[in-house]
Amino acid sequence: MVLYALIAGVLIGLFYGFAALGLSLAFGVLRVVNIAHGDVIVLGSYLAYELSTQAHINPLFAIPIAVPLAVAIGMVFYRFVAPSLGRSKDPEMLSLILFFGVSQVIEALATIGFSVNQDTLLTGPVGNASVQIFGQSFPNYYPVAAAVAVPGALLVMFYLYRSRLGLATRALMSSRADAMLSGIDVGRTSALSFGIALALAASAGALSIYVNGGVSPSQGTDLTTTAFAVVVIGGLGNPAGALAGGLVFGLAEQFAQSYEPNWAGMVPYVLLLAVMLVKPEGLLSRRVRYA
Amino acid sequence: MPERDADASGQRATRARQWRRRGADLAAVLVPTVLFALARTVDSNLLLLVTIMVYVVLAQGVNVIYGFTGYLPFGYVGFFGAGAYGTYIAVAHLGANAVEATVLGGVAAVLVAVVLIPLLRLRGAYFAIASLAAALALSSLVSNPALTSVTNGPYGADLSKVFSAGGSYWMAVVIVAVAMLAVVVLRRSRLGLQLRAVRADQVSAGYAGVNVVAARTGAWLLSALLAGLAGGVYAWSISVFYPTAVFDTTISLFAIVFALFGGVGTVLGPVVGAVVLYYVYNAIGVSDPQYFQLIFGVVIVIIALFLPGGLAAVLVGARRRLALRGGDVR
Amino acid sequence: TGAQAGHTRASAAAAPKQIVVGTLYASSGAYAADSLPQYDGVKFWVNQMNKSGGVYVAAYHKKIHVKLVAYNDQSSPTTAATLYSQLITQNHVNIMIPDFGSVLTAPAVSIAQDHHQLLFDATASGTVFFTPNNPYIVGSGIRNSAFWPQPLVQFLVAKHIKKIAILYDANDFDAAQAATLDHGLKAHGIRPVYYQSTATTTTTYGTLIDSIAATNPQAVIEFGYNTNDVPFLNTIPTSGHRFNMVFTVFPGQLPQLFQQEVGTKNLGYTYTYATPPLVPYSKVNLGLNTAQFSRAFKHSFPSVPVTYPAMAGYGTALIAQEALAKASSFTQLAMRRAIGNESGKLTTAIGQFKITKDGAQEGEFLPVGQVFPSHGGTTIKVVYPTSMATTKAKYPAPKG
Amino acid sequence: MFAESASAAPSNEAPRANALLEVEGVTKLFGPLRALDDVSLGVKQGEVLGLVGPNGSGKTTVINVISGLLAPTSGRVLLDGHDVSGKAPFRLARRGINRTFQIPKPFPALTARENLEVAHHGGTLSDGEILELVGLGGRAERLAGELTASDQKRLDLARALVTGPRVLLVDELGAGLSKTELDELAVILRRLVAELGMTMVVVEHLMGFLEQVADRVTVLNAGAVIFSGGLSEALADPAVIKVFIGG
Amino acid sequence: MAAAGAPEAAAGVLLELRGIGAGYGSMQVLWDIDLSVGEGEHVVILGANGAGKSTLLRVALGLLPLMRGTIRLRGEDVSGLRTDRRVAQGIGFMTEVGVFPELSVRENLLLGAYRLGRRQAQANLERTYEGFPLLAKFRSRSAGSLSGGQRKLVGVAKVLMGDPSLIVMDEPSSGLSPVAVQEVLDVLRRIERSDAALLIAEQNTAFLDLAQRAVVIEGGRNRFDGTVAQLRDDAALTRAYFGIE
Ligand SMILES: Nc1ncnc2c1ncn2[C@@H]1O[C@H](COP(=O)(O)OP(=O)(O)OP(=O)(O)O)[C@@H](O)[C@H]1O
Ligand SMILES: Nc1ncnc2c1ncn2[C@@H]1O[C@H](COP(=O)(O)OP(=O)(O)OP(=O)(O)O)[C@@H](O)[C@H]1O
Ligand SMILES: [Mg+2]
Ligand SMILES: [Mg+2]
Repeated sequence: MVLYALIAGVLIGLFYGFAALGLSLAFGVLRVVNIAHGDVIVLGSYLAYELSTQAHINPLFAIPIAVPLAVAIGMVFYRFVAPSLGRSKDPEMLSLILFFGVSQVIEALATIGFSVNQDTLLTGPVGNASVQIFGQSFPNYYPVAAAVAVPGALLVMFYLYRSRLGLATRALMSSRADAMLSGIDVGRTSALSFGIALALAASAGALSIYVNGGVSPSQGTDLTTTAFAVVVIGGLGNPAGALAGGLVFGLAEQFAQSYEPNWAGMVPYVLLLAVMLVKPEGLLSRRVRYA
Repeated sequence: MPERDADASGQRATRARQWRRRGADLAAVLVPTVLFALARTVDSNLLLLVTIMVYVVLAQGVNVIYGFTGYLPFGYVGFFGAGAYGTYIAVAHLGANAVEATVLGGVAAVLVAVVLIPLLRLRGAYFAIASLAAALALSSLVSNPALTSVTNGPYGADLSKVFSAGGSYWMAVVIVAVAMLAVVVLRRSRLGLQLRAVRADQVSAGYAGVNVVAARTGAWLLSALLAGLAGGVYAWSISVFYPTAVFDTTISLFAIVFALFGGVGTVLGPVVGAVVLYYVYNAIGVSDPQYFQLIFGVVIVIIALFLPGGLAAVLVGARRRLALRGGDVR
Repeated sequence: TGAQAGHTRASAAAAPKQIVVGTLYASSGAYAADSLPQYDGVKFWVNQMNKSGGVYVAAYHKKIHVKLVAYNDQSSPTTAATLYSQLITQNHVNIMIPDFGSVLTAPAVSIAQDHHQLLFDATASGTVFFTPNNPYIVGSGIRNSAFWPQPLVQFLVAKHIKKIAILYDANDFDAAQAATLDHGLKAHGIRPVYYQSTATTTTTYGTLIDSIAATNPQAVIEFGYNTNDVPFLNTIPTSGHRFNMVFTVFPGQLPQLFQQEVGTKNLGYTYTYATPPLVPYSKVNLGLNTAQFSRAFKHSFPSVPVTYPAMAGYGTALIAQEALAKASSFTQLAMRRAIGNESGKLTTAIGQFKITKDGAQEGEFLPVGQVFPSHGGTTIKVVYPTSMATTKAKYPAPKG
Repeated sequence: MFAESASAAPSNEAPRANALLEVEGVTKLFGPLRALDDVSLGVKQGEVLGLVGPNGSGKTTVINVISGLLAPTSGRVLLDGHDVSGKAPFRLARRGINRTFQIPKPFPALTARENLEVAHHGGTLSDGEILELVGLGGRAERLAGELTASDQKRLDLARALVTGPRVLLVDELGAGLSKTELDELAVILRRLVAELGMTMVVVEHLMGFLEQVADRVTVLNAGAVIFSGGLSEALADPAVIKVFIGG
Repeated sequence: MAAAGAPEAAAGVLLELRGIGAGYGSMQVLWDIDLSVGEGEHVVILGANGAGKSTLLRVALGLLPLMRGTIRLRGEDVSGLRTDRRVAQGIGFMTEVGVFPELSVRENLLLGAYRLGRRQAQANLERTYEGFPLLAKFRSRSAGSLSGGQRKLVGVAKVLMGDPSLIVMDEPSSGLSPVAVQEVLDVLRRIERSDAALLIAEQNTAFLDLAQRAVVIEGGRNRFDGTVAQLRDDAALTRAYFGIE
C-alpha cells in the first residue's frame, strides 16, 4: 500500500504539475490570473475525445494539434485584451474578472457543443494493458501522463532559462518598461507566452481525460483550483516549482486516500496551508531585498 | 487679501466640506438600507431580495478586505459557509432563536478568521489561493461523516423550524445597514487610511508606525464578520441546505466580481455592482435560459474590457472631468 | 389551516385559463446530466396533456390547458432558491416540481411551505425534507436513498458473502445508503472489512482500490454519483486487482451512459440497482406503462436516451395530474389530501406510489441487478429478490 | 544566543558614556555573504554620524539592522541602553527610531499630506510644518506617485519626521540633488539636530554634504569598520582613500 | 546615415526633439522643448529637481506619449514609434533604477545587448567583465540582492552592452561612491573616443567635463542651450548649478 501510494502519488503528481504549468506561466509572466485555465484543459480533453471517437486517432495526437492551435488563439486573444489590461490600474484583478467571464463562455460553449454528460475514453493512450512498476499494477496512463509531463516541463524550462526568447520573457516578468528598453517587443513576447500557457493547458487536457476519469464541461473550476494550489505550493512563475508543487499535492492526496480516505479531500489543502505558512513564497522561489 | 480673511473663509470652506461629507456618509448608509426595506413592496420575490442583499453584504466584505488591504480572498465563501453552519449549530444545539443564531453565525466566521490569521503573512495570489484552500478544507470538514453529530455531516442542515420569510428579510436589511456603516466608518477612519497605506507598501507603513499586522487583522475579522452574518441570514432564509450549497466557490467569485464591477475602495460601488449584476444574471436566466451562461460570460468579458475599474471609476472619471479633482471623490 | 395563499383562493370564482406547471433545470454544472432528462420527462407529460386537450381538473370538471414555466439554475442552489421564489411569487404556479436531487431541491422546501405551495418532488430523498408539520411536499419519484440498499443486504446475506468493502462519497445520497448497508449487515453479524468515505469530487481511484484490495474483500460496494462510478469501474481492471463482486449505483439508472463510458468489458458482471425502464412495470393504472413510455419518449426526444431521471420526471408529473383529477377544490392542500388518499393505490411507469404520513415515497423498491454482456453491448437483469429475478446472479464474476 | 546572554547581564558592559544609539558587534550574513562583520558604533544624543564607504560595503545593511527591517545574525542594537534588536519596525518607529530609504517608498496613491496622516504622530511639529520644512509645502495635495524621485525622498524624510524620531537614519538623501538643493538639505538636517535635539546616522557619498552635516564619520569597507573619527582625518586616511575616494 | 530626407536637420544630427510638449495624464510638465544631439556629440542636461529632465528622456524613448512636437532619429520621424523599435535603432537608455531585480547580473547584462543577438552579446559580455571586474565577481547573483550603488553599476554596464550609437542616461552617478563615479567617468571617457553620442541628465557637474554641450531646463522649458564654456560664463546658472565654490 505504501509503495502503491508512493508511485501513484509521484506519477499523478507529475501530471498535476504539468497541468499547472500554463497557469504558472501566465501568472508569472503576464500577471494574468487565468481563472479559465481549467476550462482550456477541458477543451483539450474534448479535442482528444473527438480525435479518438470521430477520427479514430490516438488521443495523444491532440497535443501536437492543440499546441499550434492554442498558441495562435492565445496570441490573437491576448493581443485583443492586452490594451485593456495595460490601461488598468490593477491588471491582476481585471484579468480575474475577464477570465471569469471567459471561463463562463467556454463552459457554456462546451455544454452546447458536447452536452453536459461526462465523456470517457475507453481505450487508453497505449492500449488497455496495465503497467507493472515495482511489482505494482497501474493504469498505463499514469506513466504516460508522467512521461509527457516531465519532458513538457523540461521544454518549458529550456524555453525560459536557455533560450533568448525565454530571457526576454523573464525580463518582461520582472519589469515591462525595462524590457521595452532592452529592445524587446513586449507585445509579441507577452502574446507568445500567453499562447504557450494555453497550449500547455490544452496539452494537459489530453492526459486529464484519463487521469480524471473523463471530461465534462463543468470540470473546469475544479481543475483550475487544483492547478492554482499546485502552482502556489511550488512558487509562481517557475516550472520546476510547478512540478514540485504537483508532487507534493499528488503524494499528499494519494497517501491520504490510502490511510484516511474520508479526510483525503482535505489533506492537499491543509498541506498547502502548511507549506504557505512555512515558506510563504512557495517551495522554489527567489526573494528580492526590500531596501 | 488680509491673512485673517483668508483663514476664516478657508475654515468656512472646510466646515462646509465636512458637513457635506457627513451628509454623504449618512446617505450612503441610509439610502441602500431604506431602498431594500421598501423593495418588498415592489418585488414580491423576497428570496431574490434576500439573495441580493446577501451579495451586497458579501461584496462589501470583499471591499473591506480587498479594497482596503489588497488581499483578495478567493476562499471568502469559507466565512459564508461558516456563518451558515454557525447559525445551524446555534439553532440545533444551543437552542438559539433565529436572530441570535444569525449573530452567532457571524461570530463563528470570526472564529474561523482568527484561526486563519497566519494567512495574512501571504501576499497577492498566494494569499488568494491559500484562502481558497482553507475554504475547501473547511467545507470538507463540515461535510465529513465523522462530524455528523455536530454539523449533521453530509446529511444537510435543517432550520425549517425557525424559518420566517419576513424575519430573515428584515434581518438581511439590518445586516446591509451594518455592512454599509462598517465601510463608511472604515473609509473615514484613520484605520482606513492606514490600510490603504499598508496596501501600497507594508514596510513603509511599518515605519510610519502603523501596526501592520493589527490593522490587517482588524480588516480581516471585519470582513469575516460580514460574510458570516450574510451566511447566517442566508441559512435562515432558505433554512434547508447542504454543505455544497453554502461552500460553493462560485459564491466567492460572484462576490468578488460584483465588488470589482462596482468599484472597490468606494462605499457604494459594491452595492451597485451586486444589485446590477445579480439582476442581469437573473434576467438573462428568465429571458433566454438556453444561452444563460454564455450571455452572462460575454457580459462579464465586455465589462472587463470596457469598464475596467468598475462603475465607480466611470462615475468618478466623469466627475473628475467636470471639476478637476473635486473634494472627496476617492 | 385556514389561511390560503391568495392566488389559490381566487380560484373559487372561475376556472383558470391554464394550469401553470413550474420547474427548474440545470443546463450546466454538476447536476446537469441528471437534471436535463428529468426536465424532458416533465416536458413530455406537458405535451401529452395538451395534445389530449389539457389536464383534467376535478374542481372545475373540465380539462384545462397546461403551461410549463421552467428556469435554469445552472446547478447552483443559491440561484435555484431565488428562482423557486420567482415561480411561486411571480409566476403563481399551480403545480411545482423542483429540480433534480436533494441539493437543488433543498432551497425550495421552506419557501414552498411558507407560501403553501405543494412540491411534487421527483428525485430528492433527503431525510430533512419530510417532517410531520410540513404538508407541502410529496415524494412522487424515488424513495429515500436510505431504503435503497435493503434488497442488497438480503442478497449479500443470501449469498453468504462475509467480507465486504464499502466505499462511499461524503454526501447525503451516498452516505445514507452506506449507513443502511452497514447497519443491515451488522444486524446479520457482518462487519465490513473496509468502510470509508471519500470526497464527492474524487475521480482518481487507483490508490483507493489498492487499499481496498489489501483487505481481501469478496464484494466491493461503491456508492457514488455517476461521475464517481464511471472512473471507479474503469480503474479496477487496470489496477491489477480482481473482485468477485463489484456494486455501483448508477449503471442501473443510466445504462446507455455507462455502456458508452465504461464499456462491456469493464461493466460486465458488475451489480447495480435495477430501476425502470430496466425493471418494467407493465400493469399501470396511471399514464403509460414503462414500455409505452419508452417508445413514446423516444419518439418525442429522439436524441435523449430513456433513463430513470426522465421517467421520474414523467412519473412525478403523473402524480400531480392525479392530484388535480381527484382534488375537490383547486387548492394546494386539497391536492395534497387527495393524493394522500391515493397512496398505495397507484402504479405508474416507475412503480408503486405509496407515501408515508409525512409525504415521503415508500412504494418504490430497487432490486439488485447484474450487468450481463450481450450481443453488441450489455443488458441488466434483475437477480434479486428471487420473486422479481429474471436470471440467476453470476457470482463470483467470471475472469477475463 | 550571544545577544540573549549579553542582554541578560547588561551591567557587565556599561554603555559608552551617554551613547543614545549603540550597535554592538553586529554581524549579518546573507547566505555565504558576510555583509556586516562585527560592526560596532555608538552615537551620542544630538550627534550626527556620517556613514560612508564604497558601494556594497554594508551601509544600508547597518541602517536596515538598526531600524528593524533585518534581524542581525549576531550582535545587538541598543537604544538608550535597551536591547531593541529584531523588534518590528513599527515598534521602533513608536520608540523613536526612524529612517528614509535609498530608493524612496512613499504610498503612491495617497497625496503627500495623506502620506503623513497615515503615520503614528509622535513629534511636536504639525504635518504642514513638516512639509514646509522639507520643501514640499507647495505639493501637499499632489499624489505621491506623481512626485519626482527626489521629491519622493523628501516625502520619505517627512514621513519619518512625523513619528517624532529621536534617532533618524538617513540613507543617501542627497543623491540626485543639485548643489543648491544639497545646501538646503544640509540646513534642514542641522536644524533638526539643533532645534529638536535629534540624533542621526547619515549615509552619503557626497563629501561636501557630509562636511556640512556630520560631526564624525565611520567608514565601512566590505562589511567591516575601517575608520572612525573626524571627516577630515578620514579623507586623509590612506586606507579610506584607497577604497573610497580613489585617485 | 541618411539625414538627407529631413529638410531641417543639419547633416550629422542624430536625435532631434522639436517643440516638445508632454506630461502625465492631463498635467503638462514639458512645454515647447527643443533638443538635439549630433552624431558622436555629448550633451548633458541640467535642471533643478522636478524640472522635467527624466520626463524629457522618457519622451525621447517613447515611454511617454507626446502631446505636441516631433522627434526625429537620423532625420526620420519616430514620434509614434514603439520604444523597443527605437532601442533597436541604437538608442540605449539607463533609467533611474534600471535593473531586472529577479534576474542574475549576467542575464541583466545580456539583456542590455538583446538587440544584437546571441553571439555579439556574448562577446560584449566578456568585454564588460574586463571593464567592470566587480560585475564578473557578481555575475550569478540576482541583481535584486545588490546594493543601490552596485545596481547602478549594473545599469551603466547594461546600457553599454548594447553598443548603442546614442547612450541616454538618467543620473548615472547618483548613489555611487567617489571611486565608482570615477570608474563610470573613465568608462564614458573611453566611449568619448568612440563615435557614440551621449545624452545624460546629471546633477554632478563633474560630468560636464565629458560634454561639448549643456542644456538647462527650468520649469519644463528650455533655459539654456550652448557649449559648456558658455554655460560657465553665465553667472546666474553657475551659481545655481555649481554652487559658490
Ligand atoms: N509618474 C508621474 N506621474 C505624474 N507626474 C509625474 C510623474 N513623474 C514625474 N511627474 C511630475 O513631472 C514633473 C517633472 O518630473 P521629472 O521626474 O521629469 O523631473 P526631474 O527633472 O527628473 O527631477 P529629479 O531631479 O527630481 O529627478 C514633476 O513635477 C513631477 O512631479
Ligand atoms: N537582502 C539581501 N540579500 C542578499 N544580499 C544582500 C542583501 N542586502 C544586501 N546584500 C549584500 O550585502 C552587501 C552590502 O549591501 P548594502 O546595501 O548594505 O551596501 P551599501 O553600503 O548600502 O551600498 P550602496 O552604497 O551601493 O548603497 C552587498 O554586497 C549586497 O549585495
Ligand atoms: Mg546603500
Ligand atoms: Mg529625474
